Amino acid sequence: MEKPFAITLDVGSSLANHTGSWRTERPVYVDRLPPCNHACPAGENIQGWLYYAESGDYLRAWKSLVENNPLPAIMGRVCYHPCETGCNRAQLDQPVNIHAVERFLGDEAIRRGWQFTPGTPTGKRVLVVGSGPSGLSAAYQLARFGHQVIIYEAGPAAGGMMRFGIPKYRLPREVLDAEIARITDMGVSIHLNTHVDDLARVMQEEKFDAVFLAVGAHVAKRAYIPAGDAAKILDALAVLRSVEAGEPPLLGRRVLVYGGGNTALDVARTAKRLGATETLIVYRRNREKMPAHDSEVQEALEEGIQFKWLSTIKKATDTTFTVEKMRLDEKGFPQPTGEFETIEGDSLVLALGQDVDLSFLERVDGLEIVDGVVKVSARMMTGHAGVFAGGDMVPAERTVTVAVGHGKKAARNIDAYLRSDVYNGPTKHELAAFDKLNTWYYSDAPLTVQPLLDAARRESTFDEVVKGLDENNALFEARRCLSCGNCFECDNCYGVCPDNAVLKLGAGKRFEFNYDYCKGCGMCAAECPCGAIEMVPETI
Amino acid sequence: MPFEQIKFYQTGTFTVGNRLLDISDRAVQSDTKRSNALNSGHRACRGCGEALGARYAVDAAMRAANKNLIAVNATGCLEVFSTPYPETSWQVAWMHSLFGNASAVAAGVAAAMKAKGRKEVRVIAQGGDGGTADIGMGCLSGMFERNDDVLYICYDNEAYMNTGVQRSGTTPAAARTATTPSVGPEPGNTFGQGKSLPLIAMAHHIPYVATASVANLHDLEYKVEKATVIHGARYIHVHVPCPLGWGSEPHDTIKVARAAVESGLFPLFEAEFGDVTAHTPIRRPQPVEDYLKLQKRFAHLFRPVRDEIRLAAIQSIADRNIQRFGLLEEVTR
Amino acid sequence: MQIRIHGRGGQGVVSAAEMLSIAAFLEGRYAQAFPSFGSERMGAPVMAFCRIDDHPIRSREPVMHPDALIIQDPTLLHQAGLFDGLDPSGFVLINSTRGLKELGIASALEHLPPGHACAMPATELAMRFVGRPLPNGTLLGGFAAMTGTLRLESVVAAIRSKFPGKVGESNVAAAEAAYELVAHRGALEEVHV
Amino acid sequence: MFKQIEGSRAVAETVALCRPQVICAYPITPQTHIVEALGEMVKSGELAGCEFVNVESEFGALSVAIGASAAGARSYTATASQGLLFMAEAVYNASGLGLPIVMTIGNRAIGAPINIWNDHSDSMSMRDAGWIQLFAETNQEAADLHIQAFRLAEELSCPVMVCMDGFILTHAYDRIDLATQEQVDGWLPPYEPQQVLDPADPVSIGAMVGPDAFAEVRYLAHHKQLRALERIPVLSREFFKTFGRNSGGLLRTYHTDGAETVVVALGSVNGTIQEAVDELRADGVSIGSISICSYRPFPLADVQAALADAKRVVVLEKSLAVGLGGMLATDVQMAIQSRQRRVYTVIAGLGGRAITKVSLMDLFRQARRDALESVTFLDLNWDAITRQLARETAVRRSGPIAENILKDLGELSSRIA
Repeated sequence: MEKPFAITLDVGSSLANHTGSWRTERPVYVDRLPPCNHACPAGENIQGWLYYAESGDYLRAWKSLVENNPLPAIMGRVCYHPCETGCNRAQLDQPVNIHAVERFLGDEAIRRGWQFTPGTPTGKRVLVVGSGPSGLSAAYQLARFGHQVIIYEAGPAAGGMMRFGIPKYRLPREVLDAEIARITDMGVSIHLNTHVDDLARVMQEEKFDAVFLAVGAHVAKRAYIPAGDAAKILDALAVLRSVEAGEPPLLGRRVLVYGGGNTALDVARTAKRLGATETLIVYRRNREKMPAHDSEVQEALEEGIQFKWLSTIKKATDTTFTVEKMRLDEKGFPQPTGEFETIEGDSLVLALGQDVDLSFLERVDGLEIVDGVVKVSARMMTGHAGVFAGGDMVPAERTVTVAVGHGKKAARNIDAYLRSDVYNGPTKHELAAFDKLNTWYYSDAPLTVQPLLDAARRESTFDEVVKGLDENNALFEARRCLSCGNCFECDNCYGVCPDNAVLKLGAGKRFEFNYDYCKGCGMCAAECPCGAIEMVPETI
Repeated sequence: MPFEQIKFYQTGTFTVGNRLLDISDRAVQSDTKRSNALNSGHRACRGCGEALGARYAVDAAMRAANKNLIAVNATGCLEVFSTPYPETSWQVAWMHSLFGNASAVAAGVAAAMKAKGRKEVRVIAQGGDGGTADIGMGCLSGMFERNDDVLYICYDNEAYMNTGVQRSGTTPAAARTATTPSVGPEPGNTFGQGKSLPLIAMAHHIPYVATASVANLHDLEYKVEKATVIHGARYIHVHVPCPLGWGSEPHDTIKVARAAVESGLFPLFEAEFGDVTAHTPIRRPQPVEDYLKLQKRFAHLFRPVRDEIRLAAIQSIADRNIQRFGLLEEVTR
Repeated sequence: MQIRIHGRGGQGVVSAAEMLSIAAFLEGRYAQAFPSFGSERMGAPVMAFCRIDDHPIRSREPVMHPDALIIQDPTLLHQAGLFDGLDPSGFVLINSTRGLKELGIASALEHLPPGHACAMPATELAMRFVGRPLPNGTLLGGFAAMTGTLRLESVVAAIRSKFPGKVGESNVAAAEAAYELVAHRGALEEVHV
Repeated sequence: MFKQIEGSRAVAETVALCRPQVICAYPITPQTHIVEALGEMVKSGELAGCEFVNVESEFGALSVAIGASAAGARSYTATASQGLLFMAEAVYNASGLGLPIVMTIGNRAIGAPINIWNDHSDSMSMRDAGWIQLFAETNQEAADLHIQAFRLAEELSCPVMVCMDGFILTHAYDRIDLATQEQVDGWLPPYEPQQVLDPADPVSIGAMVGPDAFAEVRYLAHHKQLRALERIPVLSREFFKTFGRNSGGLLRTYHTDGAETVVVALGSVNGTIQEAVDELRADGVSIGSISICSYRPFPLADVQAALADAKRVVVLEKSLAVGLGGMLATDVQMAIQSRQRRVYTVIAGLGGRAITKVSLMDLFRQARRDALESVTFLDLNWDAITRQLARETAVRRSGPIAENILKDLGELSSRIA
């Protein structure tokens, strides 16, 4: 029967009314740079691998992670995770426990024996000097490009500072060995106890197309302390190295450590484990000014390490040390006060930082040294074409993570250099700051604290202090990620549009706006939890 | 929570959808197969809360009724912007009769379905606060009292918006409307006790009464789906901000609705046979000022001078709701 | 034949008219019964009408010129217009325990043919048979006896159709008793129980 | 099958035979007996497959019927007087949406002063609402018209009001020939809606229509009633074939051929008019009458034809167009505007005032002498009016009119007319 005129209408007819013409602003999907990625010295795409980890796809998460860093199990342990300092979630409850998830993925990879695959051979030969984090990172990246990589390592074992600077209880050696092995399994060859005394000659004789220098900084800085002959004064690196070599030095019951860096803490905690009953760290400034990472200070305190702030050591005898009190001036520099006191101690370990041994570079022309470190360009290349450098031997913060970042960056530039090309990284997106987020949609989920080894066992053994996460809480941690600045397909825009003007393209394909009907109310942008939609004015 | 709380699934927990959830557990609105009962091309204002509420509610009802749904609409914005000849935005069997009789018309539809033995068909009636709380009150009360098999959904934007923002029975205290201008010694709406439709509905001891808000989709969908399959008279009162009438930013519609819920001014609860059986806890408590400041209709409470007395009075209304419905108490089930 | 019944609300005046029409219908005649549509307050003066004819009845006016009056309540006797339009050869049946002479309405009745006026204690009979002061059914029995326009069986059937069951039967009994009384009344045209 | 029953009961039983699926009830005198009876039949199961909804108001009653009808159910309700006014908004809506609802009106006056008795003011107030309005002359016709109403309504998708005089018909016991279920089932097909709310085939009913199409929608409503003018006589004839009774149709004439004076009226008063006509004709007066059954649509052509021989027309109306006179008279004027004929409007029977044969005959005699005012009020108590008017000119606050007049007249209820 014919429907009544006008009062009865067929469904769907309103599609003829294109309300998009009302619009003065249009929503557009954007990608913003998450603060974790922004803060990572190794340039990891943290949010990227967390995305896979959230769904329990650890292999893909790991593969994504090692794009930028071949040492997740190590990094998850020794990195001081600036990513977590930058994490927006910190402003909501606590930052995502990124390093713990990274460590979980690294350990998972070792457990399951996941491997790297080298690139198709290019026929180019690259020399890497030093098998520390930056050397290994560079070697790995270069191997992925298909270049043949040879590492010359002066020491008896690969790993550099990771092995000789960082104690076992922070980085178990089986973990270190496993991740180095995975790199050598790619075809990277490491020549141990191979000291490069004349780089120019080696390059010429062994026909390397490029070199990456990553010898690190191993020469302990010294301070002049008038001391009697019997006074026992050692340097931190020597102590740690001999412990690693299995010949721990005799430090006595009362050990003083002089310095405020991470090495000072490492050596102090090592001394404790070697049987010292009293370990005292003497530092010329206060705790706030201490360069060592807070978590380490915290753990040290738990282990009974004592601190003497605002103090410098002036004089040493065999059992006593004279200390002068300091005060900080308005600029925060320590100034002598003239007040002295005497502390009893059996030995003093100096942890005042390290210098780079640059002797082997003397005959490399064009290479420039400034303040005891090698000057490099933005592309990590030294003044000598084809010679690149990174890690502790170039001007930068000296951490494993920075080193890994250098290695990656250098490798990409070396690869470009070998193709007589120039490497240009992707342009960075605008930072996804906290104010770009709509955090109501994130449920409350406080961070999971990693279990710690109980203090008693810490004093006697070198067992790993910080334990890992099991799968459940690793998954939980991964899911605490806010996905700042990048669509994670939560369907909010799709759901909150009063005009059904958002098209859902299907899993992984994100969304599109249907500008025929979008009135530009901006609700999608306002309600996007992660700030991945921007309203831009229409040109009228 | 009154609705089956999704266990911790990262950012998706309170968002519309969640890639980590099984499709069947996802929100109706996240489903590409949702009905879009109120489709594109309607003439609602930018950021219309009622359009959003209707989309949410009717799509949820459509899923619960397995698409066997008939919707009756009272006169008002929703009806006018959705069905101006020659175009309709509805993709559901839909009918509009008059301003005050949606509940009665729906009761008639339900009676017809019963007489024809069409048990599978579910009937909803929808209207604004004017058509529900004021002119439609008689028919609504009759429908409740007879326990007709109808789900009535009121989209409350707290004034007669279609006619140009005049005061309705649900206009909140102190709010400015065209008929309660912000002038004189008592600017805005008179400071009365207001008219709580949900409580009036509960007084009929009908099987189900609930409040919902466009600010909490999961809660709203849960309630509508639950109500759709219950037999007898049911009532759901949905809070829907109106950018035009409230003087809020179109993009803030959900933000405003959320502030109403989180401040306690619009409590989310369920009642069965006259007794409150559940409430949706406040997640991120906010003072009422956060809500009021987003809306020009309350501007006179802040300018030229802060009206401390009224602000305190409004806060006390919220506090009373919080205490009355235990809105800060987590739900353990 | 046109009948007008006077009584008070609650005395079954309207039912009486309806039963008359049913009785006539049962005798194959055309009949029409309707009330005076007064608001149905207890105790208020009420009228009901009945027309009986051998042809279809078209008129819808109230009965202006009754051929018979049934007065269910003697307290109405002196009300203005009670006897208006009564046919000179019409009938008057009054519910009263007193004799016609004692009712003081001789002037209204003197023109009527002999035997066309009768007073009977319908309420008393009703009390006896029905147990309630509802004289209508009883009066119909008397009416049938007095006028002969309807057969007692028809009236009885009408009462039964209007009031099925016990109430009907008791009314039937009362009507039959009334019929007997009126049929065998003395020359005084009064009925004493 | 013949029965001696009350008009309301006859209507109720006939409506039941039409197998309604939804019945809405709200009490108002004098329609109440109809829905009471139907309610009983639904409860007892005698009327199966039907929902009986006790609503909270007349507005609700028709609204429920609107929903039910739109959902494809045969729907029925009944009301009167104030009730019809209270549902007025829905009355227009039902016709605007083209929903074939059938509604009985137990015609009754409209207050104030409140008055429960019969006249036509209620139906007249809704004459332009787009409903078909059929007036019953007898209870037999009242019953029969409902069967025709359902069929007409559903054929045209247009609601129908069956108007029967309150009390005079609704409360009168008459000899009624009731149809049988077989007859009705054979004559009235099941409801086949023009539009229906069906989830399987969704449509939007009740769109907002602007200036661009509203006039067309209204014209189509008018056109629908013009089609009804053709269908009503046809259905009446078909009805006769099946049921053997003459009921309905547009109008019925009584001795109009060659009659100089012709009386036109609606509803039950026609019976008394015919009685008067007979007596006058016996006295040699040339008079006849027309009973109009279909007031909306108004049968202009048929009225004109029926009045072809008339020299004068007396339109007897049970309603008053205050400030004008008669509504029916205006329509009759329109029917015969081409010819110069006197049309007298007589307002009678307002608020239950009895219309007696005596008054009518006197009235018609005056008409024959053309001694009538163009608007005449039958049996008006001029003394009471003059006294009240005098009071009003004397005192500003002369008190409520109705009470004053009652004082003048004394207690009325025991009076006959």
